[in-house]
Amino acid sequence: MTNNDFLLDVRHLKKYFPQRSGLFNQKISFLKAVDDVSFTVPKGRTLGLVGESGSGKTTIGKCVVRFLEVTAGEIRFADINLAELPRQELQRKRSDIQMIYQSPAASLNGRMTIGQIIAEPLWIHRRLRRERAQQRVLELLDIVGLKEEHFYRYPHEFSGGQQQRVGIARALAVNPQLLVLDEPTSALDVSVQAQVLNLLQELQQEFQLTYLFISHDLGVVRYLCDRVALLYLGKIVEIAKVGIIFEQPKHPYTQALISAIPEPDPEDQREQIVLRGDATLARPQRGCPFAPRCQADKLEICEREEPPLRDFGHGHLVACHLYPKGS
Amino acid sequence: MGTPLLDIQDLHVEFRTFDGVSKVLAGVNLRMERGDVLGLVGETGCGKSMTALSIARLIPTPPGRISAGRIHFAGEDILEKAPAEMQPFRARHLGMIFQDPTTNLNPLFTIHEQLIDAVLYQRHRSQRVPGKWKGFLPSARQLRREAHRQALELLKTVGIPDGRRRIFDYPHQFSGGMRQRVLIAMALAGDPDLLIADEPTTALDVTIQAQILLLITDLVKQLGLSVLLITHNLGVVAKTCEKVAVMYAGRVIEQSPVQELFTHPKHPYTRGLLSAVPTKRTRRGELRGIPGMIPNLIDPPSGCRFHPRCPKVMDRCSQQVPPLVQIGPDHSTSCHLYSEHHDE
Amino acid sequence: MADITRSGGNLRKGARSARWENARRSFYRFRTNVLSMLGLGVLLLLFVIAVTAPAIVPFPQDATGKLHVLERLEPPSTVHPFGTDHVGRDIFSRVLMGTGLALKVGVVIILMAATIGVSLGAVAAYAGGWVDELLMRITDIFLTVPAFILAIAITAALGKGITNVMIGISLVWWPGFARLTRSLVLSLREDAFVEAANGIGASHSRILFRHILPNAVSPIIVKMSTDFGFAVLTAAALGFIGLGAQPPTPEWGAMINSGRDYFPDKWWVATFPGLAIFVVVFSWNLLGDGLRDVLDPRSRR
Amino acid sequence: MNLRLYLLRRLFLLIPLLLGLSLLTFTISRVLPGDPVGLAAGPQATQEIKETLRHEFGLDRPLPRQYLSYMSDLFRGDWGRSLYSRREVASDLRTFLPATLELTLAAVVFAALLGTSLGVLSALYRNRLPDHLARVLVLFFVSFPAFWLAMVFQLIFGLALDWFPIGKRFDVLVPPPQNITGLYLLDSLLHLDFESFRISLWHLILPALVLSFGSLASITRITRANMLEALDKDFVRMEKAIGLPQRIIVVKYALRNAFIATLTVISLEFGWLMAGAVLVETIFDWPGLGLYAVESSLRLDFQPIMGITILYGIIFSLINVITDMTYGLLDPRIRYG
Repeated sequence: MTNNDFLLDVRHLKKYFPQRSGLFNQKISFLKAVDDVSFTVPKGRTLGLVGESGSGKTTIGKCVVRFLEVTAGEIRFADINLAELPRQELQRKRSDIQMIYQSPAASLNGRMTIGQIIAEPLWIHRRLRRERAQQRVLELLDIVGLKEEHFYRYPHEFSGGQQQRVGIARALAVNPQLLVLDEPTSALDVSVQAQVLNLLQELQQEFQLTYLFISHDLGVVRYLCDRVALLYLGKIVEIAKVGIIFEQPKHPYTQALISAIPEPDPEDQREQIVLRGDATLARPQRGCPFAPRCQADKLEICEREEPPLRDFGHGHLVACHLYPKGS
Repeated sequence: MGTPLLDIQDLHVEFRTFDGVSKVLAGVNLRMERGDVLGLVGETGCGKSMTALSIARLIPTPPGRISAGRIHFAGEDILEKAPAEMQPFRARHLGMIFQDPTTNLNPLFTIHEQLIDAVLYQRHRSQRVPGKWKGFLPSARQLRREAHRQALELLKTVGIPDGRRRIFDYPHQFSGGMRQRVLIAMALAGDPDLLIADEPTTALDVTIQAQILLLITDLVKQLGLSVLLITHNLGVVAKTCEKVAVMYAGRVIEQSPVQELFTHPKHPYTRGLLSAVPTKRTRRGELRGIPGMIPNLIDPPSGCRFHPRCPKVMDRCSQQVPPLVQIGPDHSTSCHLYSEHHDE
Repeated sequence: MADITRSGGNLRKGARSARWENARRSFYRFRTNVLSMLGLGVLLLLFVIAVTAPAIVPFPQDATGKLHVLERLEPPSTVHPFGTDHVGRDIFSRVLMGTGLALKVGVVIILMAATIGVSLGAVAAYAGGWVDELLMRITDIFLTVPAFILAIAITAALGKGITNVMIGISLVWWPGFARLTRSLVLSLREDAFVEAANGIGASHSRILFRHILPNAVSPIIVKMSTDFGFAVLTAAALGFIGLGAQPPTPEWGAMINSGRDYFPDKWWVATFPGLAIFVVVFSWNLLGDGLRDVLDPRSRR
Repeated sequence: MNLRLYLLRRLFLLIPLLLGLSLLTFTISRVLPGDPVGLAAGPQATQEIKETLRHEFGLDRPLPRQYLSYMSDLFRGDWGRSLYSRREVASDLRTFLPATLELTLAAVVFAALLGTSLGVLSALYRNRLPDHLARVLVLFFVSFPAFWLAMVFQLIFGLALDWFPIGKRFDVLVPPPQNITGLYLLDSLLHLDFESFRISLWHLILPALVLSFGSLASITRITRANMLEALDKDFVRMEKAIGLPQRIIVVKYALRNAFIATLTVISLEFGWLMAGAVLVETIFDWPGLGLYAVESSLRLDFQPIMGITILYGIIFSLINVITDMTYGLLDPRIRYG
């Protein structure tokens, strides 16, 4: 495969947050929120980033859209390294990469009407105004399933699902190729979540959109994603096609996580692996970051060395000492 | 079976807002026997938390008020009680835990301080609890020492084994899962007849959620606890509860054993809800949401409040409120589709 | 590349404005507050008095330098409702003639202080780095000395007079606004909708002026209304010390000071200007309290 | 350990702050127009006399030199002299500071106690009669000019009712308690001299009361708002749900949460009141810094002005440090580092 097959190609991404202390704030240690993460997303496909709090999934999303400056690594988007783009160019490039936010209410400026909110990117990137912008905004409202009469309304008059549709319309306004979706449905009710998920799916098919889908809800990820990357304390522990992750997971963390999904099925008799402790508090100094909570038969090396990501074919990568041989 | 532990009949709760009176609960009927683990399911604004707060009489008044209905708890009518009687009632009979373990513990006090107060005030009448400043009295010291011992025991019960060391820590020194365990310990301190758990795992990670659900299941077995588990997550209900009640827009629309509800849902809303959750059997593009959105409770739809979104709506749905009717052993629903059968 | 598009439609006008609806609610909330309405009413009356004073008072010349030494220190009577002062001037006329000055002083001080403070605070917060550091250290220096002492020193150095009082007080008053604005901008900058504005490619100035500042307006207005009364009191205090308007200008603080020598035997000389200050400040504070209820979500509950 | 480090850093940061402050005051007192020497020498003074004065106080030297020499003197403990009295500023400050401190402290304590109580009361009876009364009451008192209210209080409580003395810190005919701290209340207690304590307390009450009114409104307001916020917190609902009695919830659990914000306001008000003391001292003939500050300013007597502002700056900064330390006592989440 050549690079051009991937719309997004993230290589060795690192994001460290400095923690200062000392008399003049001079001593610096680092919180390694994202530590050497690489992945690719082909055009028109969906990659799910899954993990618990502290896994770094949202940080990755914010790095990809450059809300955060990256510490190291490359974010190649259609052969441009976003990580090094100067602000002026970045702001122009933003028409290609858009983000959908976790809390739809908070992501909309309460002092602007829906019409103004969706028209803003049109003005910024195309200098469209008044009638011409309005025409386009109405198209977009229709695309996301809102009505014309919503044009002059304010965000607080809408339900969460509708607000998220407004967010999607704003993102689509300037024809992006990549959408970074940061927990887009976790603030929504189940019945509304289904509507939004379906909308996202229709939009992807119709407009060949590429999604980076960040979520902690494995059910939703299983439904929507083509490939899934599991993150644990800032590192990818397993990445594979969605079927493999859910049917034949290798990594003990993946296995535990899958078994912990509460299936809406009282007859679901799968054996459940209940992990002890908490990810962020059990961060070890060295060795496999998951070792302190791992319920598999650990090896001596687990506490000593960090396992590398090994390839098991068909793009299935696992970082675990229990699987020493790649293909 | 004798008197049920909890019997809510035709409960109405209203909230005054700028735009008018919001009819948050409009005739809730709910029954729990001793030892039941009942799941109360519904979406935002369906009134499941309001129902829970009504049982404890913790509805903020004003703007809210219980406008009609009865709540019998072990035979006593709670709504008849004077406000002053409610504090000892809550202390003795109820335990509650809420969604966010971070905000439900007071950040400025040690776990010790908060747990000891929970023990003291739940096990003694409040007049008999000496303040901390009376600590020099031998009787008071004895009482506090006893409470300390009980607090440690509670921590062990909820799975914090090194309680002796950690009890003097502050909430922010605990992880989310641990905080929820502490809160459960506080709720259990008075040996309650009923534990009301309002979305106890919603703010937690999946693996931590599994831990807490396991703990609740264990406590049910160990202590014979009755639990009212309020959640929006059908998976959590399937995993934890024996019975389930589904709420929509201020009413219970279906109540049945868990197995029955998931295999033979009757009410169109319950069916819609079940088909809206992606499971391992759901194929791409097959997920069905429920069209429309939850109704405005200031001016709710007439008749059945679900009728504007219902795929099987009939004429009478907008005219009459469907009664809650028995359609099988322990299975009841309020829908005109089934009340017809009943009438014949 | 073709637009993401399906079909289009034309907007039917006539959607009601939600902003107007909000304003209506706020006004309703304000109107139900009886005391605030009272404050507003009194203030409106005071503005009318301020404008019409020269035409309605019995002795307008008493405010511009005319003396009647033979009628000095007369107690309140029908001719002189508030009595006369040590040079025989009608205190009633002078108090009413001073209304405009008091209101003007308060308004000018608050407007100047808010203008300086809000601009510096917004720049500091949004620019960050050394600009922020520098501006905030300067603010700190001003905040380290009690404002009143500094105001006395600055006004004294600039020279006596009402203009210098206004300058002096404004120069010590802005740091409060700078601090407030900075903290507002800093917290708004972290809000998701500001991040979203950055995400659609908005420029710095667009983010600041279109997204951040409009959302910071309410607390700033609340502070302006809260501070107004204090500004009037501070100006009066400088007048009392003798730094303010020079005779014969009817400045209430200075009038109280001149009455001090005859207090308490000839109590009216100092009492009525003091009550006048109280009426202005109290009615404004009542109004400000109501405004805060409407604008500040924290005190709204 | 951590705390000591933090304290060190805070004290270290005071240095640039005070340098900036001295520069600011220097600018105000020398660069701005005004003719201090002309004022000091009097209208009849000859050019020659003025020149002598100028030379004596170093005013004929370039401004940067003047500033540097002032600062180097300051570091050696020499705060300069008054242009008028020729007295040393340092000794004047030592004489006047305790009186002002005592007055301000008393006013702050009173305002804090009353303001916090009224705020809690307001919050508990939100939008009911006690709330409205409390709010109007504090707005009422804060709306009076302090100097005017001082005069009226003298008239009512001093002259008409004869409850309190109307001026000075102590009875004229009795010697004040022996000087230890300069705070009469404290000194008399240290000497176990309860008669002196009573006398000085009696003298203190009226001026402290008048002074405290200025801060009542903001303390009440912030306590009310934060108490409402605290009472609305999830943990309060939890505490209700487990059956804790209302008084324990309010007084023990909610109040500490609300008080953190109140503390910020109290420390700010301390500065405001120290400045407000200027006026109250004038009326009550209270021998504090206030009178000294006003007179020096009016005469453009720059050495005392510099001394006073720097002293105020130091006091105020120390209060800030103390406040921050107190946060740490109240809120375990605050880590100094």
